[in-house]
Amino acid sequence: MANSPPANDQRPSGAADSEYAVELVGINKSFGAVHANKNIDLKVKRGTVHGIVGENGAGKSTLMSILYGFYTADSGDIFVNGEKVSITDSRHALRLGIGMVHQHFMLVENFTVLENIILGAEDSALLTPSLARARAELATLAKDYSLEVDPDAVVEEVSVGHQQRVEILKALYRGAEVLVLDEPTGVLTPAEADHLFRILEQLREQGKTIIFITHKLREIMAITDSVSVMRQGEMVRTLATADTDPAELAELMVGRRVLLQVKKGAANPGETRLEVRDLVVKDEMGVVRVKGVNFEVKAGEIVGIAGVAGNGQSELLEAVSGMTAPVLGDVIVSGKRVSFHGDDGAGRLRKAGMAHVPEDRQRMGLVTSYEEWENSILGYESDKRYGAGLSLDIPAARNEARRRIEKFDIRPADCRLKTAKFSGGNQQKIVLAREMDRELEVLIVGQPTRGVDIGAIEFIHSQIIAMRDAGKAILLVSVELDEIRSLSDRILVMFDGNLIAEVDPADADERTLGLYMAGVEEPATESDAVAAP
Amino acid sequence: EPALIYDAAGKFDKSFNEMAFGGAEMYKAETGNDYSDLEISEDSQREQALRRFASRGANPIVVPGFTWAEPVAVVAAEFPDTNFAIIDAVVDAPNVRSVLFSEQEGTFLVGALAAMKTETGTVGFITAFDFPLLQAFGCGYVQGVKQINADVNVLQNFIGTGFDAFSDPNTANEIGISQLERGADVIFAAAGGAGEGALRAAAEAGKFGIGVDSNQNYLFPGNMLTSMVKRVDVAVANAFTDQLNGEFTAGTQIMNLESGGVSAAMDEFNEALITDEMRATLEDLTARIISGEIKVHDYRSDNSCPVS
Amino acid sequence: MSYTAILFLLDSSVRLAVPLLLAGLAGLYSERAGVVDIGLEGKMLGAAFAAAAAAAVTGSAWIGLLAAIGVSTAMSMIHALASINMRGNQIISGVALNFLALGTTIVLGDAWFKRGGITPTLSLDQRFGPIELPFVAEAANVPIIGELYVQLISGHNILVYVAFLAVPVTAWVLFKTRFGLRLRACGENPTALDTAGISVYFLRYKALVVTGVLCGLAGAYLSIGQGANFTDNMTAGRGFIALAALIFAKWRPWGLLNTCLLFGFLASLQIRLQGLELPGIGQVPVQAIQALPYILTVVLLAGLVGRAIPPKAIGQPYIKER
Amino acid sequence: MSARTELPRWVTLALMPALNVALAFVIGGLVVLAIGESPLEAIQILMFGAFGYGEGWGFTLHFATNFVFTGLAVALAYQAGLFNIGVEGQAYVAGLALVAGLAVDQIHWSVVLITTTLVAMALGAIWAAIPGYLQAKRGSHIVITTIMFNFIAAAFMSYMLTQVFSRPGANSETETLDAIGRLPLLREFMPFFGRSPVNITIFLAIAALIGVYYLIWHTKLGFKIRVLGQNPNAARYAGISAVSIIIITMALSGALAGMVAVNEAVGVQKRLIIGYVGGYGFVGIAVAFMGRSHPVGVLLAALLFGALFQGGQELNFEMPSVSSDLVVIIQALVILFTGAMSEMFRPALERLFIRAKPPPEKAVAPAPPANQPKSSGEQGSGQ
Ligand SMILES: Nc1ncnc2c1ncn2[C@@H]1O[C@H](COP(=O)(O)OP(=O)(O)OP(=O)(O)O)[C@@H](O)[C@H]1O
Ligand SMILES: Nc1ncnc2c1ncn2[C@@H]1O[C@H](COP(=O)(O)OP(=O)(O)OP(=O)(O)O)[C@@H](O)[C@H]1O
Ligand SMILES: [Mg+2]
Ligand SMILES: [Mg+2]
Repeated sequence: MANSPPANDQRPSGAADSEYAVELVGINKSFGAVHANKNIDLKVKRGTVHGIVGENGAGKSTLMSILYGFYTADSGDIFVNGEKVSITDSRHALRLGIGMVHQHFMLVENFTVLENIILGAEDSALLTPSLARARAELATLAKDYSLEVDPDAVVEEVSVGHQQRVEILKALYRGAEVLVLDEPTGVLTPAEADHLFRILEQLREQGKTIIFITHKLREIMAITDSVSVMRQGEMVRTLATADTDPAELAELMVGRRVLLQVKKGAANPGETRLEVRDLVVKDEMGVVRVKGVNFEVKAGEIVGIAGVAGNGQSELLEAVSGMTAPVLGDVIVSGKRVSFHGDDGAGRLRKAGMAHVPEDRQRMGLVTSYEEWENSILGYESDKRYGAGLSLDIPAARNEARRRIEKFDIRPADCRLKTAKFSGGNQQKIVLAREMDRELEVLIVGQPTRGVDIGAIEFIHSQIIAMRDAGKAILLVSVELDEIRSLSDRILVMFDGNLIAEVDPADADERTLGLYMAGVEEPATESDAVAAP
Repeated sequence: EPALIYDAAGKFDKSFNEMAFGGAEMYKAETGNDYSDLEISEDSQREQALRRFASRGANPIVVPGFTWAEPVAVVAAEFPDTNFAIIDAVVDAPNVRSVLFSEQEGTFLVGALAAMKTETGTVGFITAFDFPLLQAFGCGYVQGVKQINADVNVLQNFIGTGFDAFSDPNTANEIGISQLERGADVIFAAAGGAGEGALRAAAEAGKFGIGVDSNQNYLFPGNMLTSMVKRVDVAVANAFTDQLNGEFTAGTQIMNLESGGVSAAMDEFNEALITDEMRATLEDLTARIISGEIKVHDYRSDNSCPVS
Repeated sequence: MSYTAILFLLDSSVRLAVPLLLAGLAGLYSERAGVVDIGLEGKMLGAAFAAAAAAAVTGSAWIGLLAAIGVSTAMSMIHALASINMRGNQIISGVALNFLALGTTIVLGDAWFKRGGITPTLSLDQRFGPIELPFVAEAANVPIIGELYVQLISGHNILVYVAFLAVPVTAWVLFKTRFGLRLRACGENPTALDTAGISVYFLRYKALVVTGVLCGLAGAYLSIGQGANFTDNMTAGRGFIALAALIFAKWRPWGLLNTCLLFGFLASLQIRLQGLELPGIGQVPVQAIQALPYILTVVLLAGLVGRAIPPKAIGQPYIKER
Repeated sequence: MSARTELPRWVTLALMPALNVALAFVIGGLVVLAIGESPLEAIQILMFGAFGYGEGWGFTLHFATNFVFTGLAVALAYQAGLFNIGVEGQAYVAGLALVAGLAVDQIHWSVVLITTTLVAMALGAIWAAIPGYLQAKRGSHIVITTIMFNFIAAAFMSYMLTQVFSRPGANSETETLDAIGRLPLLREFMPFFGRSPVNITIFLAIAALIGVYYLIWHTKLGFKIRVLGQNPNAARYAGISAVSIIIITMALSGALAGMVAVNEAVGVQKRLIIGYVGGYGFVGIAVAFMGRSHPVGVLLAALLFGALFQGGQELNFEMPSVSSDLVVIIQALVILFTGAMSEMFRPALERLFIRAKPPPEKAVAPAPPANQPKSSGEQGSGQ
């Protein structure tokens, strides 16, 4: 805690021209036994970009939700433009000019972009005039801030970056002067993130105030003017960005020195463990998303698949891991062709020695209403070591869960706790522990560090490399170029359902990769991609 | 004090439970004596209910409905000094009176009336669901129709597939309309409370309906040809008064045309609709049935009907 | 089958479809807002009783209709209280309402009319009688179209026209108005609605009021439109069939119209097929014909209609952390 | 400021339901008062009728046995995320087991018991597995299909009872089981139960409760069923076949529903009659959800409904002005208050418990936050 909260009456009241757009004083918030915000103070200057960093569960989102009126603080004061306000609900916050782009998007997925934009901000009881005005306004905003969206696209059918632009537009459409962005880049590709930063620059130039939450220190350094660090519900320090560096921020966040660079030796590839032949995959809507893909992964190497989200990586992962049956093609694990008959292909692949860390842990990798130990056997529940015959050997499962909690430093160390109560980073560790801590040949990892704080990232990366060094074949899919480049031994670039290039990480600078990912440059070497049948 | 326990369909089913209630009320009005009654809600409560009344000294205990047969047999054996009466089933015990109705004879008569009344040559029959007792109504009706004119076509429809069909007047109404559209101009609705829906359809189309169980002629005066009356009330009242007068007898009682147990209702509401000729034919048929010259087939005897 | 017979068949389909349609639309508002409604049956039953009782006492069908709407809406508000404010289980709440209506209608009916819950039969002027549309006399002479107009289009009671009108109105409300936009958002992602500054609770209440009103119309149709009195349990499962129709129609108003007409058609076809003799087989058991609409529904569902994806937030109480 | 506390376990599991039942009786009492009878007397009769003497207990347990079967059937399916609204029809079709019982009628009651149990479970399983199959393979919504199967069952059984198995001269019912073949009633060895119909099927109900509990929480199949119910995506990820789990779960659910036939048709009615299920399947929905789809909850809810059915009948008998329909109203109120409005008293109780137990946390911050002590009931109230 930097300074003691000033008494309210000391504040110059009615100072509408205060240099601070937003001031939070002495904010406290508890969820049951969790004290998510402890006496937080935060001042944000108008017309600046203010960053907030902190570990998973530090209380960043909670603080912002209080500012946005989504939660009510247990105690503390909020000043907007120097005036004390009590924000009772989001409608109120919007009226005060505060807009927020949530960590989990608040979009109605089967609505069009336009419908999402006007939801709650309709002009009249009939939609047609509102839609027309929104369409016009959107065109203007698009021009002013280069925020292009297709107003008639259905949200669930557009890319995440696109969805995020919709969220920003939603806030601007409502006249937001202060824009809170909660981990906006967690799901973006570098190109999309750059685009976002340009937008934020423009917004700042127009005099808007931006509060920007992220786990990526590079981004903090790149666009913020000042930065606050939170840890375990407390505000640790607020600094001018120019006066600090990533190492210092990381240390403030985690409370110890953090390795920001992945350390790994040369790969030592052995025999082929995973072979994918002519794979063609359709999505739920029947659209061909993977158009005949060939590749292989050898023991002791990490093959990274890079690509802009939505180019078929997710579908590729789902097919290779057995979750969806491909239309055509084979997946061969350790020389054995896998059958995709039935809807339990993932189970057969597990038996064949494949482990899979899914892209979306909450939606697929975990049953969040389960206790930790139950998730620790998910997918392996039929294993003999959790009981012979039909019954489940609960003590055995719990013991193993406890052992993994220790080995992977999962916190809190309680295998009987509901998984939903773990922070995002620890949830990811639960999945990793389950998938990695066993006999396996092939490991498939999707977005291993999405939304995870730097302390946990360090740990996860070192685990993946340790697996490789233990001779496992690893397939890594990530939209984080840094991650792909630092972990992979070979990089495959995916574009529009095809693998269009294979790149050596040594000579894969961000620009080259970016061009490949945009499908711009034809691969220099001959790729083994085949056209769709 | 006598007691009456209704069947699962409940006291006010616009059908025989309600008739039984009417009989008890008749007894009350005539003798000034009170009675107890009870509705059961679960099948497994039957024995309990009978035993309750019996151990409280109720006598006789009357139960309308064949579903009582088994419980009555059990409880009657336990209480040899209590008299029981069951309607629509036979229980062979020294303290049980079994009352059976020859519904087919009554419906034969209303069928004959329908055949005499029809101008289109098509008449209708609507009942709740495929069920022997209800089929017996229908079978007697068809026999009566064919007795008058073998060329008259009889449309037969069922409302539903279980007892809940008795409380679906809307579907009955729709069925009634469909029969009218298919040319029927007289409709016999033997479906308890639901039947009224069909009778209304006939009345609103200016055609004729035939009621059931109690005399329903008053419902749509001028459009109710007659009603097939089944005197459950008389059976109940008889059991009560017989006991009062010390004349209660066990064994099987048949309530038929001869004993006045079933009949085609004639009253001021349908007076104008029945010509003298029809009346004469009806009297003739009644006499021939009573004499045994006409044998009306009972569907229940072999679960089938010789005509359709 | 003659043209007239076909018209009769369709006419009957329409009458049988109407209570399903009104109840289905009622369910649509509730479920689109994210609140499961298996209490349609009970609300309809309560409304049917209220309509018949009030019309019997006052002699006015309109007062009957108001009473029906009042009772059904009150029941809907109990559902709202349980499933919105108290975060209760929406299914139990619906089951409870069904039982409540079953018992209450009979107890009150018996107390008031002494006929075990059955209400007095209403004369034609005490209920909603058939309405003759303009030009019926002229149209009667026009072949085909005229006959269609006279037989099929004209001559229904007002609630039939209201029901059919309610379909485009619902479609319009759902897709063209602010209320509809919020309603749909509420059933898909109530948190999004909440962050947009709209009260999810209040909106769900509004939706359930509409549900109550429409169920009131459905009940009134049964007892003072198509029917002429109240009989215990007279809804006979129509609320459940309406629910099935709603799901079959994937929660869409026009789809619901088609589904209800299909159900109505199958029901009236069934009536006309009873006693059918097939060459070689003889008379088809009547139960087979009676089961036909349900079997066909199952077959159609399995064969033609794809997966029904319900509103995402359906059945879950919205819990706003504070 | 209203931070949510976690109430002690005994409060959520015992006090709150008790308060809700009490409230239901208060409102029900008002209804009784409205018809001019004494609510206290009514409650007394109801309680005495249900629990006051052996025969009352016997009836209560007999009804509860049916509700255990139907409640478990709904609950088990719900664990897999399936809403089986068709228990009524499944139990109805399973009634045909009586016909199989008639075939072995002359051997020994134990043969009848085993035969009818197996056949009833098989028939119920088939009647439920078809909707399960259609949902799993064709995407037909289980709610519609099971509703339709209730209607189809009614028609099918009407045909079977009227045209196929009907005893000649009788009204759509089968032959009656012979005395040798009848299942023993508990009263035959425990005279305590008076003349009540509770029979040895109750032991099967107890076995079913334990079996379902074990299945769901202690077997691999149960684990998979729950994963599917909680998160179908996770099931697909885990390689759990939704198709087979849905079909198996529905079949098991239907088999439980079918057990009503053994208790009610074979055990008590001893013959099969039209519409013999009489709504037990629909009450089972309330039982399952009030019991939060947990066998212990199902047991308690089944006992509650058993008591209401029996006590209600007693009330109807002792207080003629309280009709059986009024008893239905009281049941509805109990369902409403203990089921749908079960959380009604939570906010008040939370306030009460916050005041009763001030936070023992050290006061560090100047403004002490509403920080709650971690109470014993960490798991909350189950799912
Ligand atoms: N609605 C809630 N109910 C209970 N606990 C909550 C709730 N929301 C947040 N918490 C808890 O409050 C703490 C702070 O959570 P918050 O979401 O603010 O963290 P964060 O800093 O945004 O983390 P991340 O980087 O993972 O997004 C965590 O321990 C979290 O588990
Ligand atoms: N649930 C709600 N929470 C907060 N404000 C609301 C809510 N519903 C409506 N409002 C606001 O209240 C005002 C009037 O609301 P009203 O209920 O009359 O209309 P509406 O529901 O928004 O739309 P419609 O007229 O189409 O029903 C509008 O400004 C509207 O934005
Ligand atoms: Mg966060
Ligand atoms: Mg409005």
